[in-house]
Amino acid sequence: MNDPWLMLIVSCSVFVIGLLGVIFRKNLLIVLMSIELMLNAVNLSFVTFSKIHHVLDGQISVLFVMTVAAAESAVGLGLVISLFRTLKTADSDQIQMLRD
Amino acid sequence: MDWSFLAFIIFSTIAILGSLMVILQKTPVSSAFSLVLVFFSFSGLYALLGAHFIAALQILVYTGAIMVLFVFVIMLLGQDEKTTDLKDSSLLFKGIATLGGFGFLSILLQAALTSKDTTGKGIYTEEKIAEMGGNLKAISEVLFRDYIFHFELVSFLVLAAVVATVALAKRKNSQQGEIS
Amino acid sequence: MNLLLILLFPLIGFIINGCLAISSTRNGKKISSQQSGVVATMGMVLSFLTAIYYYFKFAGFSGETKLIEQNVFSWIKLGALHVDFALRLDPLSLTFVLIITGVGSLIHLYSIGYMSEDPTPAKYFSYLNLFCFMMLNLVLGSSMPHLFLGWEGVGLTSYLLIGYWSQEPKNILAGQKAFVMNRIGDLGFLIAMFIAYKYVGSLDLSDIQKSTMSPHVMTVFCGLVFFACTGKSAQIPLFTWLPDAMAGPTPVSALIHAATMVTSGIYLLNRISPLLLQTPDVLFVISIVGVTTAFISAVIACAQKDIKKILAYSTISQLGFMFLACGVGAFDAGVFHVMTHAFFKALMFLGAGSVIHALKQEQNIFKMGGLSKKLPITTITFVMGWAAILGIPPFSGFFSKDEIIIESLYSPNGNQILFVMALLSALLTAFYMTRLLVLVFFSPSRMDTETESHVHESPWSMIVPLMILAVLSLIGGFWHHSEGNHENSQTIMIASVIVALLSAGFSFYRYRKFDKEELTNQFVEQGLGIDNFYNRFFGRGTTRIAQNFSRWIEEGLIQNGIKFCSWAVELSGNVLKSFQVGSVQAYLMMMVICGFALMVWVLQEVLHEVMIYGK
Amino acid sequence: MENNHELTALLILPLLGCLLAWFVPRVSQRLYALVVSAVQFAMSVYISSHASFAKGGGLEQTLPWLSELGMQLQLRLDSVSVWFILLSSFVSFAVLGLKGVWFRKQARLYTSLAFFLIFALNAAFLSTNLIVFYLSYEAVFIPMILMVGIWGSNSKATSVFRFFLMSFFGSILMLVSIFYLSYLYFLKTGNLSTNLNDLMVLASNPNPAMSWCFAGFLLAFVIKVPIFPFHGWLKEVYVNAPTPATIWMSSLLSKLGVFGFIRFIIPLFMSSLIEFQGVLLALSAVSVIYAAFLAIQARNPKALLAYSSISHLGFVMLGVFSLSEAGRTSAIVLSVSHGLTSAVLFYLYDLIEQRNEGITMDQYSGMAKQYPLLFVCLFIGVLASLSLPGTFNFIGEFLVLLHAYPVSALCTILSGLGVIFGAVYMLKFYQKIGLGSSPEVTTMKDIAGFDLVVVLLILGMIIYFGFQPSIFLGGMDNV
Repeated sequence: MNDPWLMLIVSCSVFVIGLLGVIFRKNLLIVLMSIELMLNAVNLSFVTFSKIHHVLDGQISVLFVMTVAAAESAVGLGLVISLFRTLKTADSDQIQMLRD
Repeated sequence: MDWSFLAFIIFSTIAILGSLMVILQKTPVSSAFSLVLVFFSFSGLYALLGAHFIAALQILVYTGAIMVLFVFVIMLLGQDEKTTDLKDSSLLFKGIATLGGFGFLSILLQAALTSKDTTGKGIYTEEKIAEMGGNLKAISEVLFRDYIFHFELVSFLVLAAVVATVALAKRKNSQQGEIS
Repeated sequence: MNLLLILLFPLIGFIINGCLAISSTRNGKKISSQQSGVVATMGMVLSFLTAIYYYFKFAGFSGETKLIEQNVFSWIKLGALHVDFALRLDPLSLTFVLIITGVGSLIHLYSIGYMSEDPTPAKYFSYLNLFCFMMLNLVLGSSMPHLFLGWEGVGLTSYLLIGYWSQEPKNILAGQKAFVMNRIGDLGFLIAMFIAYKYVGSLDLSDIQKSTMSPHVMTVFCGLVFFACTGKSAQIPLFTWLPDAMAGPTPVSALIHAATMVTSGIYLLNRISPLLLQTPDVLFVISIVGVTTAFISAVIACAQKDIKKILAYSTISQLGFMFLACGVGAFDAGVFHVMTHAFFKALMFLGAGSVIHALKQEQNIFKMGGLSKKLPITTITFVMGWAAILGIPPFSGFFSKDEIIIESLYSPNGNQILFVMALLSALLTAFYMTRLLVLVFFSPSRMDTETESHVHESPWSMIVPLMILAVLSLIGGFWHHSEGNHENSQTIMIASVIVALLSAGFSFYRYRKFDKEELTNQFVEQGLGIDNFYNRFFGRGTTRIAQNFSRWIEEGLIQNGIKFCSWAVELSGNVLKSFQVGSVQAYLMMMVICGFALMVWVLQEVLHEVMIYGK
Repeated sequence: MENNHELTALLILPLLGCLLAWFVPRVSQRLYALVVSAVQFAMSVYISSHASFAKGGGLEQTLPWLSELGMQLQLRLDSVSVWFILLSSFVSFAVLGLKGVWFRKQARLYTSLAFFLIFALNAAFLSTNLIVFYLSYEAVFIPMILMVGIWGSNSKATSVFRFFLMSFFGSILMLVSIFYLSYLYFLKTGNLSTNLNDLMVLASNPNPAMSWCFAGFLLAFVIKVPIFPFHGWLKEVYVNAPTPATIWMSSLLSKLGVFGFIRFIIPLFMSSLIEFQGVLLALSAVSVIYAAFLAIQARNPKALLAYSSISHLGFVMLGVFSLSEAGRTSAIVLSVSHGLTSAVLFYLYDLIEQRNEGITMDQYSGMAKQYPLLFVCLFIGVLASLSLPGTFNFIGEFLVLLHAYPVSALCTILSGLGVIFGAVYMLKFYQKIGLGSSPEVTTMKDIAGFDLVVVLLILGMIIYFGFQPSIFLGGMDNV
């Protein structure tokens, strides 16, 4: 793999796709998945830059991001479950308890 | 054509198509399986970049832990019917969002590709890593020497997440118990 | 001897009486009119004696200019402007000082008797003293602001004294009217001062007299000063306050609204006479205004029923004569008439006061009659005043009035129209004054019996001033030696006396047996509708403008504008709130778009720099 | 530059007074307030009388404060600010001393707010740093709004909201202008500064952007003064505010606007001022006439006084906008005299209101009989307000008009009409409550004691300075 810059194209594309997923989808589970996509895209760019610049800090960051992502999805899914229990839905538009 | 380039083409195509499928699939279950596909291909890409440890971790953490969690939640909530939420929002909204997304993408790419600063300033060249005994050894060297404090901090974060999840789940249970 | 003493005595009287007035109302102890009146009269008499001293001092000056100046303190000093609080005594101001202090003393004395039943005589006398102080400032001030101090001060005291019986809303309104109309004139005075400062650079009267302004500026300046004089001296167009001012106690009318304050316009015109003589346009206007006022108010006076109103219109008419004199350039004649008029008009007012006092505040001449037997001294003195105003020789009015009539024809600025109008006014004067005299003193009594039984001659303190003034109106004419060197002047004198006597005879014949109320023309009695017109046009006009301002601009525009502003703030809040729809997707969308825009902005700059200056 | 620490003392004393008020027992609050404000006044007089103001001299002091941002605590006591400082300390002393307008409820809060107000006013009048001026200018709002909010009458909420909205709108634009001036200074010299002395370099060769800064300052001050058509907030606030707050507002807060014009706008934006002089003069003249008309038709005597305040401030602004040294001095004279007069009038009117609780204002009549001394004082105040010669106000109004006349005859004559209308509405005010048929006797007493002394002191000053105004006209050196 000689040109790590191509990786950045992939990374950006996946990031934007994830972003669009968050915008389009209302199902909270899919929104969470899209967030995972975005996190992964960022991870990929971390690793790429780490390779480009000959430093390992990028890869370390990926480790931390993974940890955070795991924690985030655990808490997020927990929230989804508890929301689903109260509202019987996973649609983010239905969650308006704090509005006004 | 280099075999690695071929692999890159394959993995990246799978990654992009898979992520598109994640956001376009109607049922959460199929989204989840597309996501697995994306994770695998990402793992491949990490391997191509020489980050073998990350590649392994990707499989372990994402595919092994997070995805299982997702699928488990989907099963728990019974979210296997087709959702129509993609059609809920108006075409205009989607159009603007897509355009915005592409604009965002173009800016990101411009930012990423314009400054082609390829002069690696760090010391961890491929040779150096090989000399140190491979990617894993090099990472652990850096992680446990320079980032040990951060590492410890993250462990607290994980602990907090565990506590939070337990609290979320438990409170709901008790409330439900009270109500029923 | 200090010039300041003339001012100081009335001021001290004012302070003593003011303190007495306040302390008496606070602890309820009543001050009699003798106590406070003596203090006030003493102040005036001392001031008069000081003035007499200066009279003889001036008489001792021969050849040199008769002028005494005294700087009291530096008043306003800012940049180029330097106004001193300085007194300036010359023959003109001395004449006025003598009139003010002399007639003033007599009227103070008279007031002791007249106000004997008043509950707050100390207040009354303090106002009266304050008036004299201000009036003396007016005539002694050496600069325009100092003159203005007196000018406004007499307006104020006039306001206070007209509304002295403040229980009656009518009286207060009369006072207010006087003050406001005076202020309209004062605006002219103020602007005249601004012009003087702009073009002369000084507000000192002697500097202004000597100044050489361009003819145009001088015309404007003199016109404005004249406008100020019309306010104070009750000339057209600002004369309607004076009849209403009769609401005040009668001695006040005698002092302020006949002898002194209303003549301050003449004083001022005399002060700037060197300038006036260079502005024929203004002189022409003055003479026209003067003679028109004299004529119109004489007409109105013929239809009045209130004794004081008749005298008030007569005063306006006589003031018109004085303005006519000034307008034709005979300033000395004007001042001379001021003096004789002060004597006989004060006398008549005080006589009227004596009648009113005797009749328990009855002022309608058709409810009087036959008083000559009951009030002999008043009658005799009043007749002398009557003779003076008619211009019967050798009474004082003969000399002064006929001089004016002659000058109106023969002076360089005079002409036939002025002369004829003046003569007509004199004729009318003879008519209405005789009417007044006959109806009050000689015709059959029309009083109810109850009032009639109480009629008695006034106390000595009121009689003595009457007698002194009667003597003065008899001999006052000899103090001034008119040259009378016009060829036909004697013919005119004789003609005017004959005209006056004929008119008086007609009047006497008409009213001698009158026993009912005369049906006068309402329109004429109401002052030819001028007062009504002012009320409707200016009085109500102002109120209406004020109300419309309040309704349309203040409430409609400004308050609603503020309401609109606060509404707009609220609205913008609501509009922004509508963006907060609660949809996570929408927020994200906005975030993406804004992030996009931000990144475009940031990266463009950075990338541009990198591209140009970088590699 | 020498440092005169007495200027800091002028700020520290009221601040201490504000803090220590909370430790003084409630019963002795009034005594405390009186003593501290008297000390404050005495100190201002002492400091002013020991300084020489000839040729733009005065006391200056610079304390470092955030100097890296170009901010310093620069204080200056010169021939302009000294009158405002003296006025502020004197009026505050009078207000705190007057028993008739003392609040028994929450006295501690009142005292401490009052001293905070004095502190902020003094800081605003002394500061030559624009940011410090802005801060103190805004800080004045806090006690003012609290006072109106806590002790004000019925519809205080709306009026306070409007007052705040309009003033804040103006002053926030001023803040932006201050920042922009600082930026312009940065472009010119490479340093940041908000000191007036430094920023003066911008005035010499003005930049088009200066006009916008001018607009920001102008708006802030015309709202504060206020002149037509920015006076909309004033009436409601004056009417609904408690009397001490009204006195402070009419005699000092409005002067803050006048002061701002003289201290900041004239030196910084002379060229823009000359460009817009005609408009500004016309606005001043219109506000004289317009407010006089409003006063004529006003039913509520307090509203009448409020409108008369606007009218007189129109005269003041006429003097300021004549843009001559003499006109400015006249404007200061008129400001001081108006400050004293309006304080007396509002105070005396409040006393009358207190004596007539339960009677509506329409029924006020003939009270001069019952309270002779009070009405003598009121009448002198009324005379001063209609600027009768012999009162201090006459000096101010006369000089203002005299110096405005060469600049614009038309505006001067228009404002001169205000003199006539002034007579109409002030007499109407006095006659309505003082003269006419008297109502039944009430038990309240005439004005007496310390209040009488204070009122007579102010009236005495009004008359004394009416004949001896030289101290104001030529600076302290003429004494």
